[in-house]
Amino acid sequence: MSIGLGHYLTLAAILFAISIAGIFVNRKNVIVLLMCIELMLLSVNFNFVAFSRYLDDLTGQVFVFFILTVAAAEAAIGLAILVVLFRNRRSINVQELDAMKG
Amino acid sequence: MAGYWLSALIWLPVVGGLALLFLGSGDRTDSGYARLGAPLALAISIATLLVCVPVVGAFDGSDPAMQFVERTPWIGAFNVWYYLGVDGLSLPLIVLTAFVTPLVIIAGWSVITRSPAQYFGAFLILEGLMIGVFCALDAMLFYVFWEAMLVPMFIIIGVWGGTRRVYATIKFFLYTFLGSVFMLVSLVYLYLESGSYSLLDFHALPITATAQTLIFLAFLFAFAVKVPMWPVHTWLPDAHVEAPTGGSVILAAIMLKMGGYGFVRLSLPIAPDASESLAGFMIALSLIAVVYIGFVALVQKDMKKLIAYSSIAHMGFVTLGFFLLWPILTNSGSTGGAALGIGGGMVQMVSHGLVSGAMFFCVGVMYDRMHSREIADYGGVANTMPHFAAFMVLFAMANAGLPGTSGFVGEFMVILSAFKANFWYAFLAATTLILGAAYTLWMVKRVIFGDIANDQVRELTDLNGREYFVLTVLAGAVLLVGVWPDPLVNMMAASVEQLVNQVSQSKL
Amino acid sequence: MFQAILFYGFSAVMLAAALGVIFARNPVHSVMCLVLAFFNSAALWLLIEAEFLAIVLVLVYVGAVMVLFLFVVMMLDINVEEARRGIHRYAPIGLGVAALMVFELLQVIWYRSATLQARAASELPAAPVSNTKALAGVLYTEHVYAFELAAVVLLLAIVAAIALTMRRRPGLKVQDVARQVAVNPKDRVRVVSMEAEKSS
Amino acid sequence: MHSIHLIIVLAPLAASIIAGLGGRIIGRAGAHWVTILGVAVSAVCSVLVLKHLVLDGGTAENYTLYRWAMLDGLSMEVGFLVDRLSAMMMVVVTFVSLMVHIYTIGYMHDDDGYQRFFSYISLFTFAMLMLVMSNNFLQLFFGWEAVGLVSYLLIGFWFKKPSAVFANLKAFLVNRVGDFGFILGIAGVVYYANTLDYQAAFAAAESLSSETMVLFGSTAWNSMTVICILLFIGAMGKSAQVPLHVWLPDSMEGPTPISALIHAATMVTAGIFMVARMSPLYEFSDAALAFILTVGAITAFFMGLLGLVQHDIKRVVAYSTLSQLGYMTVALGVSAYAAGMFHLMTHAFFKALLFLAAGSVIIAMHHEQDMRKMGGLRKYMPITYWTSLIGSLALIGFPGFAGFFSKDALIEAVAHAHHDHPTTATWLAYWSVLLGVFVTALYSFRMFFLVFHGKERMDEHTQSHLHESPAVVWVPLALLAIPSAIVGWFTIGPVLFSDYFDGAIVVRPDNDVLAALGADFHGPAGFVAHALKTPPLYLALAGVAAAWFLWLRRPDIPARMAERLAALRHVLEQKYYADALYLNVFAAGGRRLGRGLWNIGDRGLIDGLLVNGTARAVGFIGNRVRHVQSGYLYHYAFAMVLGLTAMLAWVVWR
Amino acid sequence: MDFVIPEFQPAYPEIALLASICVVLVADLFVPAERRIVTWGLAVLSLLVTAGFLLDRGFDSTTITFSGSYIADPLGSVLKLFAVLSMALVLVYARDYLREQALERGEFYVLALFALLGIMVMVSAASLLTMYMGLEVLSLSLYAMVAFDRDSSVSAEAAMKYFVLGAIASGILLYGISLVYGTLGSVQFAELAQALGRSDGNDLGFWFGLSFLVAGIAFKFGAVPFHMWIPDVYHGARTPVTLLIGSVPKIASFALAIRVLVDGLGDLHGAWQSMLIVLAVGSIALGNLVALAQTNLKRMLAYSTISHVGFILMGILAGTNAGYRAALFYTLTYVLMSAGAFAMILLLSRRGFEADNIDDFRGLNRRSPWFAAMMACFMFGLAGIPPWVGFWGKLNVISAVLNAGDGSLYFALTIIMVVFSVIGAFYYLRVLKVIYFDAPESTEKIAKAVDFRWVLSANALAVLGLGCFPGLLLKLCSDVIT
Repeated sequence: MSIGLGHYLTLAAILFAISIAGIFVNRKNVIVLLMCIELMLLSVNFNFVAFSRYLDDLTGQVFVFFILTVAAAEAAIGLAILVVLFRNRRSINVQELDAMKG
Repeated sequence: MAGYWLSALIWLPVVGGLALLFLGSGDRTDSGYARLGAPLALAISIATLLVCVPVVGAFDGSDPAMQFVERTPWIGAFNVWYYLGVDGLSLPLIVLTAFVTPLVIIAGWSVITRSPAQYFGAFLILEGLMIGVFCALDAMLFYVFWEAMLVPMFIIIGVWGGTRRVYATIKFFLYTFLGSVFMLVSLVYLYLESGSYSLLDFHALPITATAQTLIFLAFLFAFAVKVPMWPVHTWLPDAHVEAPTGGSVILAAIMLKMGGYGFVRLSLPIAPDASESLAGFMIALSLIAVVYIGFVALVQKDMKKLIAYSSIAHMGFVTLGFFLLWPILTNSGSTGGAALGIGGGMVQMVSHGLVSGAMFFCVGVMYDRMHSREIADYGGVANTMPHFAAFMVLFAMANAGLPGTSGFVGEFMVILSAFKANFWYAFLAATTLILGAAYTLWMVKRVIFGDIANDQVRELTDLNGREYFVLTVLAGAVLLVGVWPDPLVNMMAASVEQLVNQVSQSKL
Repeated sequence: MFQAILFYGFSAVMLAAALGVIFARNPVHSVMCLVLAFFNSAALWLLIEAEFLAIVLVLVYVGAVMVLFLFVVMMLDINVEEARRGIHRYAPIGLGVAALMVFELLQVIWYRSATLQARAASELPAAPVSNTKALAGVLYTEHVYAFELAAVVLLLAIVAAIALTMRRRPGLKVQDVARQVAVNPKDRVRVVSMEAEKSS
Repeated sequence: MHSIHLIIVLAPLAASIIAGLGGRIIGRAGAHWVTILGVAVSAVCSVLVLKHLVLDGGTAENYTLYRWAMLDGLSMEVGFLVDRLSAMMMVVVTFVSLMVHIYTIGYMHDDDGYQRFFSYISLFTFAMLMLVMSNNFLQLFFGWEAVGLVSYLLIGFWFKKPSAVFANLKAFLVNRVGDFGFILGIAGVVYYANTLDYQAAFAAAESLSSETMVLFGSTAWNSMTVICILLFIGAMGKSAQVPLHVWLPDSMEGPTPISALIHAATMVTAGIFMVARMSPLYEFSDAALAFILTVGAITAFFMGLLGLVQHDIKRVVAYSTLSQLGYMTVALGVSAYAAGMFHLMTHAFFKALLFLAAGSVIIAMHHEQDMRKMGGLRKYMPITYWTSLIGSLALIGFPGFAGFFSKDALIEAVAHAHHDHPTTATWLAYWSVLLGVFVTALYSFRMFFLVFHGKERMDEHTQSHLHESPAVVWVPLALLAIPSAIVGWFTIGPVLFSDYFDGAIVVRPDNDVLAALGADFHGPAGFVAHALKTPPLYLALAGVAAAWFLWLRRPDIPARMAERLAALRHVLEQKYYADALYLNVFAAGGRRLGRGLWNIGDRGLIDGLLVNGTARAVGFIGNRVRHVQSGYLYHYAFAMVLGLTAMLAWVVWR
Repeated sequence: MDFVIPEFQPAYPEIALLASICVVLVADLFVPAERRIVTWGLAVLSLLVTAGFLLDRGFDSTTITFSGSYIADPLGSVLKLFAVLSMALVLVYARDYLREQALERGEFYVLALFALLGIMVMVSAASLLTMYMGLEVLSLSLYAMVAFDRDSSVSAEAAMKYFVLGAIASGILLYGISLVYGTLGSVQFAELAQALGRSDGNDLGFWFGLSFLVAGIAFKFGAVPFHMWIPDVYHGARTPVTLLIGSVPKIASFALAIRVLVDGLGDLHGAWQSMLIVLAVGSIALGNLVALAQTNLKRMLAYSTISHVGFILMGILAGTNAGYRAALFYTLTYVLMSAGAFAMILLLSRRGFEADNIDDFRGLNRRSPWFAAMMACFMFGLAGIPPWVGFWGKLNVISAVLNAGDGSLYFALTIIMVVFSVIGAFYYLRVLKVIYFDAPESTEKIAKAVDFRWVLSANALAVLGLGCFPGLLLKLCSDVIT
């Protein structure tokens, strides 16, 4: 039994699903949401790397490279927003983020 | 006759009205320029009326074709043209519009104290847009005018209206808007089929039976709301009741006519086969309007509401007349008498424009003094306002369709035509003789006659010069059309007869 | 075979770590789990011969981003018990949707897409000798535009993060060396001549 | 002649406009002068026209004045048909109108609405002339409705009186019910003949009589019958035939001059005139004639009975008018159109006279109209007394007086018709008109005796002011008394038994009862002599005698009879419950229906459920849906993921 | 390596903009707080420069450069020009407000320019990679701008929501890109189209990738059910930011949809059309229905955005040139109207007072008939009443959808569109009701800078003028969509 593209894709799919589940299972802590997003990007990266290798085309890996860059920037901004939020509310509880609704 | 006469008729009031808006939203009592609203508006509207004169003079009533045609490309991407023209079906309504607007302005002269410049500006814009509807030969142009007109009316009712004005004006707007969007879909469909938005091209376009039915129903919804036909009439009483006098007058006198005009300009010639198959349905609705609404009008306690309901009943005659063609064909095998129905409907529209406008104006005269529209608050007005009472009785009689007044002409023609279609159509239509008299005169009895009912009535003062003028002019028109409708009928006869020919040809 | 064992081993750990991220009670544990997941995925990438990215993942991600996370978690000092209560109530829905999604994805990956199946059936092509060199070859040529954009993104992130978080507190006392240096003694000391006290 | 016709019509109109619009400027005297002048001009011209036609052998004129409208091949015009029929009507109308104008000067002397009143009655004259001179259905209808309008205005002349404004509304509406049928009849004519012109329509009558139309189910109706009955419904409204009679008694709320002019002499006879005018059509429908006959018979007899229980002097005359209109209708029903027209003419004179006399009494009594408070007025008002006597004698058909000739001829015609073609309708008509003679005499002289003879039952104050009315009042009485007395002598022959109406009235030979009577006619004197051999004269005398006995000699008997026959009296006092029926069933029912339709249909179903219901539903949905936006991040994410999953699911299981 | 130096000239606008951003960024450091107008001026100048380069390039040629990752075509030029123009509007509108609310920091302008850069990159993207990078540049600047008021708790909340959902959406988008890349072997639109043409279009792999992509695009647009961020973000962000988010990025969304769905995956039209139908119908229905229930103007406009997005999607899903043209026209005019509507809120706002409740517009007509009329222009425009330009947008879309095919499906879609337009008209009317029918609560005169007033007036008159003479813009739209 050899490991092929399908296995990597499956792995990425499961990871993607876990990250998605994490987003709405978690109702208390915004920071975990950010981590779930990182997980999601990781799963995407898995896809790209696997495809890139099996297509024998470097674009996928380049893409991953940029995704990593963007993810870093995103994390920075996300955390900055988180800090602003915390400063204003003294809380990062997701359930308390309901000043606006309807 | 070449030239830009129709453009002048449309744009003179529109541009003038827009200019009036620049006088600001000040009150009549303020020192600002807003006071100038009324005189300027009157000047513009009279100028518009004057423009009508050469148009009517040069109009050739024996020629059913479009006259004074103007055609310039407007939106190339859609093949939309700025395409205007009049024939016998539209010219009377244009003249009516130009005729009524100055009266409305005079009527509001000193009554409108809040933001008069805007009020009169809105009326002028409305006038231009309404004339535009009657002139437009391009479907998109037609639709633009049709819809744009809602805006000033919305504002007029909403700003200068009565206590429930917001409900009424939004109901008015949405009701009519809902009606017309379906028409829009139909127009687009026709464009896609014919590659042009010209109404005349639409007339010539062959369409399948199913498509015709759908188109007809879409048009029906738009026009039925505007006319209004039972059962989509309920916006009208509310709108009338809440609108300021001028608004009610314009609404009744002209805006309702657009629905009727829509039927003859669009529904019938574009979808004749659908009209044929649905004629029975249309006639049924019209007769319901005449009878059902007649009874409803009988029990109204609010004068404006009563007149509004009577408008619906009268407009029932219009739609009845328009759809008699097919039962007549079935009954007698020829179209003889159909033109009488359509022509009668057209005349009825003009007449109703004058009569209901005058009735609303009468109510306005009383409302300005008493600030009540309730019949119960009046009684014995004839004692303190004898001249007014005379006018009121005259218009009430016209409303009841008395021969010699304009109210009779159309009803008579339609009843004659209806008899050719079916005895019972005529029978039900003729009940308006009784019902119309009953509700109108009963109101007159309770309002005008009797002894002075209360101190407020005792304090009433008779007509002032301005009111006198307006009522006299209207009375003159009502009597003129009643005694000698020939010029009016002559103006439209050729077009009506051509319409009958056109519509009796199947498009399948 | 060995590859398979490694694959399954790393995968299992990675997925477990991923679940840990979601379900851990303490955010610090979550971050740690995430780091673990990243390490394992780096290993998996190595397995598929994408060395450069594997290294970058560890260096950049674990080294920088995760530390940032950890820093924020520590800084905000969240009440752990409070923060994680009630999570299990929603787990079934979340996992249900996740399972549905996985099922749908697997349908495609394994059964329903001819293209993917063809790809999966093919052998893993031989990797270039130096993955890093190959990447470098395209990164600065073919993808120079994206590369510049990446720079823009980073600049933007800096600007944004500073704009959001840097603030001068009104009460804060800051040394201004230049002004300290430029102080003129005359401005600071005022010599007041006073009448000497007279003794009576 | 055309300009004379135009003058006849326009003179009263112009006068009316001047008096109406310029009333304040020309003042009270100005108003009555201008209108009287207008009507006088009109009357003189009418006489000239009549003379031209009858004596100078002029021919009937039929021409179009102007085109009203033209559409779809149907020319709608305004024009005049002046033949002997219309000329006779013109003379009657303008003459009575002139009398009433003069009379009004006195009667309305103290009224605020003096100018208005003159304007109205002149306008009425105009409208009535338009009606009778019309040569087409359109103009006929115009006149028809216009006289209705003026009648409405005049009944409600004293608009402060609630009863007056009630009565005028009632009159207008009941007339409208008639007009409803009338306009349908006109539409029927247009349908079959495609013309509005009399001559063209009459020309088509023959072919039309074979057409049928289906109204209910599958029964085919003769079109002519339908049209004729429809037209006659119009006449029933205008001429107050049962069951559309209810407005006429109430119309007495108006000032007395107009009761004389409109509600006795002219307008109410328009229906009779119309049927006579349409005789070329009616002759083709026996069913319609039978219908007319029945209606007329019922009206003639039963309305007369009501006159017996009235106490209001004007109402007695009004019921008498109803009854006499029934007589005329009966004449029409037996195709004795000329007899109907003849009675119309004589009736116009003597009934106008009676009304004006009643008005004179009313003036004297200070607007007290209850006969129970009168009595013995003979000595105070000799002229009124004698003219009233003439009028009453004419009414009951005392030999020699105008009414005698017309009524007797009429009864003879009915008898003849019954004899020739006996049917239930003719039987009913015959006995109605015969017994009606007795009833007529009874109520007429009941009134006469109660007013002018017997005890003086008025109060002191009134009594002390009793005196004869001024000249403007009694002169018209006298002038009307003359034709009431004598006009029959020299008109019966030409009008009934010669070819006076040739061409204007058409009678099929086998219907022509008058022709049969004419065979036995040997001058007016012979007619009087013949009357001595027939029952009507004795019935009339019996009626007078009974009236004398019951109300002068033994006034206690009527009172006792009233107690004995309480049920009958009640029915009569309630006017056969017709008013109650109309008020409670039609008027109230209509309102109830209207309220029901409005509340349930308009406000409930359409507005409540459909319009506002839709709006409310949309608003409700909007408010519900907005709560999906819970504010919670995980819900938002969940929605996105659900959307994504759904799309994927669609792709997989497509 | 057979690498050739790419042609930079087509990308001059972007390059110029980036250079100016750097200038502004640095210059801002030396501008004292009270002279922040200098930064503003520089930002506007940058826009002018960018616009200059755009105009210089013209609208009639297509070039692909940077190894297939950048495309300069007429459509792109038009979109970019409009983006620059509307960004200029945003800057003009925002300035006074920021100053009044003590929010005027140079970063605002820098971030706005960054957002514009992102939009321009997206518009010119010829590959999914470029598209993604542009998207992130745009999104990241927007996240930061939403949180720009650091002392506002709602802003922070909105930013957090926006950020998390946006990140999820880009994750989803990326997953889709990866699947497309994996199945079709490229990320460049041209190559994708070629690869699709060669292969069997029914492969579930493409379809899956497509689903993820559509989800990502839908999020960017704010189509149901990916719309949840819109109301909260519009509501929570400070009004200038809402103004920005509510207007210019729609151009980017449109570009995203056209480039990806049409240029790249046009052959999968059948697949994405079905998805878009659901999204579009859902958006139109939900947007209009929920907007009815709003009392906050920003929130109401947010829901109205959702419904307008439905219309744009309707145009796209027609799958014909007429449809794309309609969507383009709709987008451009929507941006214009939406910017104006938000600017009206700014107009009425004062220090410490945010006029974002519908009731804050009470009696505006009495205070300033001119600006009441301007607001009426925007409202009628958005409601789609002729002769305002919104009508032509709707007409275009309806026409395109009706012409897209013969099926009763398209007919049903048109009916849905028109019926919900009517429902939608209600809430616009409600605003007008407040403006015209109600009495004013304050009679305070409207004090805003002259340029603000002139630009706002011009904006409103453009809405009216374009409605009266839509021919030119329509022609432009049909010229650039081929």
